[in-house]
Amino acid sequence: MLNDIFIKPFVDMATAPDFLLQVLWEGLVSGILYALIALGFVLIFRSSRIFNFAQGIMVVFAALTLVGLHAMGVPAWICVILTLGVMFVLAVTIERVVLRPLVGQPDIILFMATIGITLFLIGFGEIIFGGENKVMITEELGIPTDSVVLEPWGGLLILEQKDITAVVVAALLVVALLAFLNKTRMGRAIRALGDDHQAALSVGISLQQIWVLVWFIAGIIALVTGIAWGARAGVSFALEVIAYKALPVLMLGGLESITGAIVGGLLIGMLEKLFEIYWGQPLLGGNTETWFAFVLALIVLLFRPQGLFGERIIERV
Amino acid sequence: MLYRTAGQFKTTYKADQALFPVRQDAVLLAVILALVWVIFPLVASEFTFQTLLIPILIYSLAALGLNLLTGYAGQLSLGTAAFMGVGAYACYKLVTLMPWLNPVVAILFSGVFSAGVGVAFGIPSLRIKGFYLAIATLAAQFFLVWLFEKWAWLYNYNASGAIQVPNLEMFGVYVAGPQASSIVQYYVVLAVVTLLTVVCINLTRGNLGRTWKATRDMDIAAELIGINLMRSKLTAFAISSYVVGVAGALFVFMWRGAAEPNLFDIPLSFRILFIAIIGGLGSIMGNYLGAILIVGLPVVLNTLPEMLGLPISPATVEHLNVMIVGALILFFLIIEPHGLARLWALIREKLIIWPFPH
Amino acid sequence: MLDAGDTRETLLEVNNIEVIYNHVILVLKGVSLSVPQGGITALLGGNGAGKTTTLKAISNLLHSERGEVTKGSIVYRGERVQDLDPAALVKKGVIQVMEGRHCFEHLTIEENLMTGAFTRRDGKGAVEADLQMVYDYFPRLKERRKSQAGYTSGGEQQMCAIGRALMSRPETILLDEPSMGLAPQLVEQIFEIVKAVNEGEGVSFLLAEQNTNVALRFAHYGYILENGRVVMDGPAADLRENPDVKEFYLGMSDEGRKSFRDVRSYRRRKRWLA
Amino acid sequence: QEISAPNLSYRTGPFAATGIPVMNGQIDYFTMLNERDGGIGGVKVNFYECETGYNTEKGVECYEKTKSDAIVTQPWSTGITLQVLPKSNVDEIPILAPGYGFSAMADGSVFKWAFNLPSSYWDAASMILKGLGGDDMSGLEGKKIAFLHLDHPFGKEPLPYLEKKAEDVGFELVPIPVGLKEMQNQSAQWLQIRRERPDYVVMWGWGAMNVGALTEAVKTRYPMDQFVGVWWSGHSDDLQVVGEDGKGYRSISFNAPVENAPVMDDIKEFVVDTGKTQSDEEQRSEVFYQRGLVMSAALAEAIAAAQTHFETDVIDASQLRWGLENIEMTEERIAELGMTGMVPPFSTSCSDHTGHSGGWLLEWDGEKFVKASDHLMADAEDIEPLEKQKAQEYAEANAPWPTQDCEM
Amino acid sequence: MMDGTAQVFGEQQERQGAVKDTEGYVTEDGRQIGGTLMELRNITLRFGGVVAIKDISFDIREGEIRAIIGPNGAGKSSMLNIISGFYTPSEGELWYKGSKRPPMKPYEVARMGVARTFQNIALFEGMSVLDNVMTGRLTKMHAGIASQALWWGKARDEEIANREVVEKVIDFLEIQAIRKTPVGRLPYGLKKRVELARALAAEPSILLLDEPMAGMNVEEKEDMSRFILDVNDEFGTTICLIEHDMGVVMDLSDRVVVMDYGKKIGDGPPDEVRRNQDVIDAYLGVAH
Ligand SMILES: Nc1ncnc2c1ncn2[C@@H]1O[C@H](COP(=O)(O)OP(=O)(O)OP(=O)(O)O)[C@@H](O)[C@H]1O
Ligand SMILES: Nc1ncnc2c1ncn2[C@@H]1O[C@H](COP(=O)(O)OP(=O)(O)OP(=O)(O)O)[C@@H](O)[C@H]1O
Ligand SMILES: [Mg+2]
Ligand SMILES: [Mg+2]
Repeated sequence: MLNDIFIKPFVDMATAPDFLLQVLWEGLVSGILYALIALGFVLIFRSSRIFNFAQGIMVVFAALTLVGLHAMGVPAWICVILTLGVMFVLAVTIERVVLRPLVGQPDIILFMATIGITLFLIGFGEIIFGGENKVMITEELGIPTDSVVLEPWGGLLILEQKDITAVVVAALLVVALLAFLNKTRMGRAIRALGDDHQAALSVGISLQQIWVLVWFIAGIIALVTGIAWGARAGVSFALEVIAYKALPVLMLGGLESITGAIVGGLLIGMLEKLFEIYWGQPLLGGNTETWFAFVLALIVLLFRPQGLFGERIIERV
Repeated sequence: MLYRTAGQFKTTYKADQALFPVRQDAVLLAVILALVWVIFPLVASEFTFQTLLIPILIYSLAALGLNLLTGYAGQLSLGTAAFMGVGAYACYKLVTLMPWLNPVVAILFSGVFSAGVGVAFGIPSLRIKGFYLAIATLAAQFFLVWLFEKWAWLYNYNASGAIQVPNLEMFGVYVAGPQASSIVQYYVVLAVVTLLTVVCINLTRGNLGRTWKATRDMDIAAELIGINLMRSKLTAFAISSYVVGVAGALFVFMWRGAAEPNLFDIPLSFRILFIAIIGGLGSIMGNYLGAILIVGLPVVLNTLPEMLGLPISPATVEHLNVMIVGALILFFLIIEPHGLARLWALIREKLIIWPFPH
Repeated sequence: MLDAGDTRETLLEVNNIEVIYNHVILVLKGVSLSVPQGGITALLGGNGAGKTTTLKAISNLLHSERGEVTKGSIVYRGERVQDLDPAALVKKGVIQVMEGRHCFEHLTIEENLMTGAFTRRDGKGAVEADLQMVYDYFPRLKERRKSQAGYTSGGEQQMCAIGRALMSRPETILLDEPSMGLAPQLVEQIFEIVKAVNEGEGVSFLLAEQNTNVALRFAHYGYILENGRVVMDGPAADLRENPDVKEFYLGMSDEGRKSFRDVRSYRRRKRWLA
Repeated sequence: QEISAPNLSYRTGPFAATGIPVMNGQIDYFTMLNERDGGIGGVKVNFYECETGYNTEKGVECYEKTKSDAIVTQPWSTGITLQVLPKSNVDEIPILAPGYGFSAMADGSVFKWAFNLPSSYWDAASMILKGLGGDDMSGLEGKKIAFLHLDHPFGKEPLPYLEKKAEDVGFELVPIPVGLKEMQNQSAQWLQIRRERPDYVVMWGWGAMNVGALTEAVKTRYPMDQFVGVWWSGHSDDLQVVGEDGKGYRSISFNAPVENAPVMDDIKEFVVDTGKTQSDEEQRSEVFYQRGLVMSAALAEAIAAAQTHFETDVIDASQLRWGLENIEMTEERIAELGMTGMVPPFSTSCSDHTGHSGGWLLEWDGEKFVKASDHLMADAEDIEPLEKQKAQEYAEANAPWPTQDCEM
Repeated sequence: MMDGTAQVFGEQQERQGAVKDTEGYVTEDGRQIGGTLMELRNITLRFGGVVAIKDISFDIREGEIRAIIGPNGAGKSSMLNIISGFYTPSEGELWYKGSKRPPMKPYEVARMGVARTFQNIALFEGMSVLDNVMTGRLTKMHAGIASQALWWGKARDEEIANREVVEKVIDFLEIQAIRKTPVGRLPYGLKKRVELARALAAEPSILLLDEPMAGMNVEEKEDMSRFILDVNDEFGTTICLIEHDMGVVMDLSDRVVVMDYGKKIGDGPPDEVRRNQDVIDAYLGVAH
């Protein structure tokens, strides 16, 4: 038993390093995708302390819009632009209809409101796009679909080009967001808003403008995420469940931190894959990925209650 | 002036602490009790029992349990369904291991197990707060459901991996299982729910309730005035999980009749959270109002197109349903973020001063 | 200093407003006041009189507290402003310093100050210069510029909040209880700064204050609010001499200041309007 | 006067993709009967849907709502089946679960009110093993089979049979569960497959799980001709996602698409051309839609049988129960129905509520599914005792459980 | 131990465990001040690099009104936080009733008879005034969960007995009219009074007040002063208060500690402190 837990997995890793690399790569790619969803969360959380549960469905919605438009015969790149337009309209609508009347309400109420939005979008989306699984227009968007096959140590390592693309795009996105939040006037305003929106209002920061902006950026992130996930697994409402995975990523990284979202995503992606392959499947009957991320995040939080990169919780009296 | 409180004076603190200091409220309560204990059972059809009355009661109870934790003690939980699952599986093991056990006793006892699990997953709340705490409850949510699936002992190793409620007798009448009649099950549920509601009302208006509310409103201050936060939070987790666990046992034994692990997955947790929030956090009555809305509404919506003779396909109705429920949640949150209970209180306040506007 | 008789252009005019919270709680029952250009106008009154509510009604911050102005009008430079959003009002030059500081906890002091300049479009240089000006007024802030505001003391936060408002180059500042929780020296200092800003930069102030003593020393004109109504108003100098004000707001009796220890019997507040 | 036969459909939710074509086929067949023949025996069949979204709670709600006038319940999910199964005894309404539900429901003496014709999941497992290892399965000896399945009662259903066979035949069985939340992201499962290097992968997949598995299989370059699925994993739409790369993938099925079968002409004439269908041209030529037709045909046969036997037009639930026990889908009858080649002949009886029709392996040729094997039959010797045993266990756990005596 | 009815608000506090070795003194107005109740020895408090309190010692005697004053950020609130166990000092010891206090959780400190109010009001916003004040009595109620669940026996008796005590406090502070109002809706000054009521309901032996009069006008300050003096007078409660209004401080307190930048720059009777040049420079600005 102890051997199975402490020795055998490592022996396995050492004896098949190419397989270990493949496991890590798969973990990295899903980690990046979790992180992308988490990024949308972080942005919205920072600017409004809203725990935006709807980010998952926004991903689905963006992807469906893109594919749906393409199915109507619109050229791929125009589809992207139109989809962005749709996401903008969505952002404006959410701000007008939901956020504005709920300004200043307790966090949990706003959280609940985003679940309301989620339900609404699920129903609305199914009526418009139908429930069937659809194929992402990967090639039409010019994303390479071949795979790169490497043979380290005489083994086999398969890297999908679209995964590589996703990793690169995610990295760029993070850099851009970090610069935006920390170096610009708008970024500062977004952070201020998250701390105390009354005070933000009083210094002339317009909630409406910033919220539309932030939700729109979240919409862009959702589209990117949707393309990346869709290319891997097709587009359907079942995608929505992966949004749950973004939660432990967020908590682990810290709710306010862009860096946290990325680091958390990568950590969780790789560790859960390693755990599943080397411990979960042989010892626990598999499928540990459903909870591993949550338990991992929980354990980390016990030591750092604000997550790895979250802002220190200020407790004063 | 229907709702006039003037002239009703209290001369002792005891009278002032009575449950319903305003006479009209007591009358209203009497009417409601008469309805649920006498009138409904007389007139309800099988369909009404199965799709409205019984589920509304059970969901209310689950929401009540959650409300103790989230509404009163301020600890956000997204793992309600899993704790219900613990109650249900515990009850299943109890009645299969000890077939002679009185089923109602088994149901009430199974809550103890979920209380235990609840406390275990509540321990992180001592360090982790707010949304971060949600992760602890989510860990419970996903881990427990996984466990229900993987731990074959829990479902007596049967092939489907699901639990099936056996026929259970009490005083010569079937109370659970396929042979039990709806009206019997309704009364059992009603009795348990009434009992636990009274208990919860007492707990929340007494010392423990104040401890919880203090912890919720400002935990630092609470600790500084002498509240042991650990005890306060853990009792909240324990009692809340107990109630939720009992609700889970009722859910499977008095209503569903069978359960697969993923029944206790996160959508159920959210559903109960909806009920608690739409009803009103920190309110007892709200849970009932919320359950009526969230459980009753889709049923009504489903029958609506048929009644109106609209030619909408069932699938579209379903989609519309989801959409409408989403929209309604938003609607109610916007008109009164503090829930239906607060809305009622507001109406009541207006009634009291009616016909004057302020 | 402005004299009582001095009539200047009226900047801000509040006409008979009524405010209701939560649809049921009537808080302001008809408040009227006006703020002249370049003046310091004080709004005095006990706890719960409605000072904060009045200021929030002007700066349109009531909305997020479920309050609304149900009657009356608020006019700034001849234009009705009560339907604007707060940001638009800041652009017009009216900014509020909220009661209880409300600094952005997780931002540093300097970032806090910079958010004050959010609506400004006059370039980095001008903002930079104003930052220096604020640091000159409040050297303590300069020392702590890199600390997160959440960890600074009450007084530091108050300075930060005022400094932040100054950063928007306002024309009118609505100042809610600037002296609360400040050391006496600092209260004096902050009022000196208010005076300096008022005279130096020509900024008008509407000032809600409990510390009647200081407020009436620095203000030009005062309104006394009780229970949601204006019960008395007049030039600051006159108010200082009014026997009622003296007794109830300045704590003076005929023999001069009374010791707090000697107030043996609880005095009942005299109501102007019962 | 009409016969009310509700279908607890799922055109929404995570499995809608699989549900829609089958539901379309089912309803179209009855529409066709109503239009062409004026119903069955002169009585129109009101075949209506109650939407469950594959959600058990909704399903039970539908059951309660429809049961007052329904002569049959078609629960359409293992979860709903589990819940209405015991109730059906009390309410006396037959449950028809074609191609799903409990395999042990085959034992009609115990499951008096339940039917899972024409083949059960154990049949499916058995046929797949035969298809891979020959009629005596000897080809599987010493081989390794990965059993990739949904972690759900449905996915676990064939395990008792497979485990038994692994022991008897001597192959190694590696069960690989896929969580409901992992359906879209099966890289861990396929890494495991890559590590285990199984000779075959047998898939018990459903809805979005199929696409997930197929794309991963293509990515990890698992040979498609060693990859076989149950009949719910043989959906053309799912395969469309991998297209050419999926060539060689097989799925067991109790029906096969026959594009120009006579019944299809009638469907076209009476349903499509009158605008009464929700299906489209392409869908109608596919396996799932036609499976819906086959399912409805079986139900129609049962109704007809009951009508003749009881000499009444408007049959009730218990009469239909008899009808379901006396379906005779002979080669000739199938031909009369215009369904030659679409379904193998089978018949049900009091003790056999399944019929054990057997089936074919269908192979994806890059564009569509084609028959790729002879008619395969499940091995009754092993399955029957297993059915008896599990049915007995079920009855005991749910005592008192009414049974019927099939000997007389 | 208190069983609810035996001891009600209004009776003299028992002064057990007070150290008798230090001599008390008699104040100007003739009150007898007892021995040392609490003593802080060489307290230092650091937050990362920031030194909030640097090597401060002082004592609080039984029955006296002790004030702490100093410029903003001097470390006054931090000092109270140390006394009430919210911060643990980096160095130094704290003696209470004659024995060294081990590191304790804040709630344990509260149970030893230390009650306080807060600089930024810390009321329980979701509860009514009455409930808020009742929380002050939490430490005195011991009924088990079963009894509470059934609202029977001990729980009910306790509830009524403690309610009587609380009503007395409410009467005393003249907040009867708002008894059932949710505190969230109250104006600032009343909130401060409710906070005081909550602290008083605990019948503390030492009461810590962090700027009890901030945001009040003169009249209200007079009321508040009255309450403080009466509490001290009638129940002999020791009081330690932080206040920026020099009038109040000088009039009320028996002895004053002056802090600046975490250091103690003066300690003694008001008159003495008022004349201390360091204090004038650092804090008062002008002589008061
Ligand atoms: N959000 C709110 N909801 C309900 N009532 C409120 C709200 N805010 C303030 N009030 C009420 O309005 C009245 C006036 O409050 P306001 O804060 O304007 O007084 P103030 O003069 O600023 O007092 P203070 O000097 O204590 O700050 C008070 O009685 C208070 O209870
Ligand atoms: N939790 C903390 N973390 C970091 N620094 C802190 C913390 N608490 C207090 N400080 C710092 O310690 C110093 C003293 O703060 P404290 O609140 O005790 O001042 P104070 O004397 O009460 O001032 P005021 O009169 O303004 O309330 C301040 O500089 C403050 O920034
Ligand atoms: Mg105010
Ligand atoms: Mg302080």
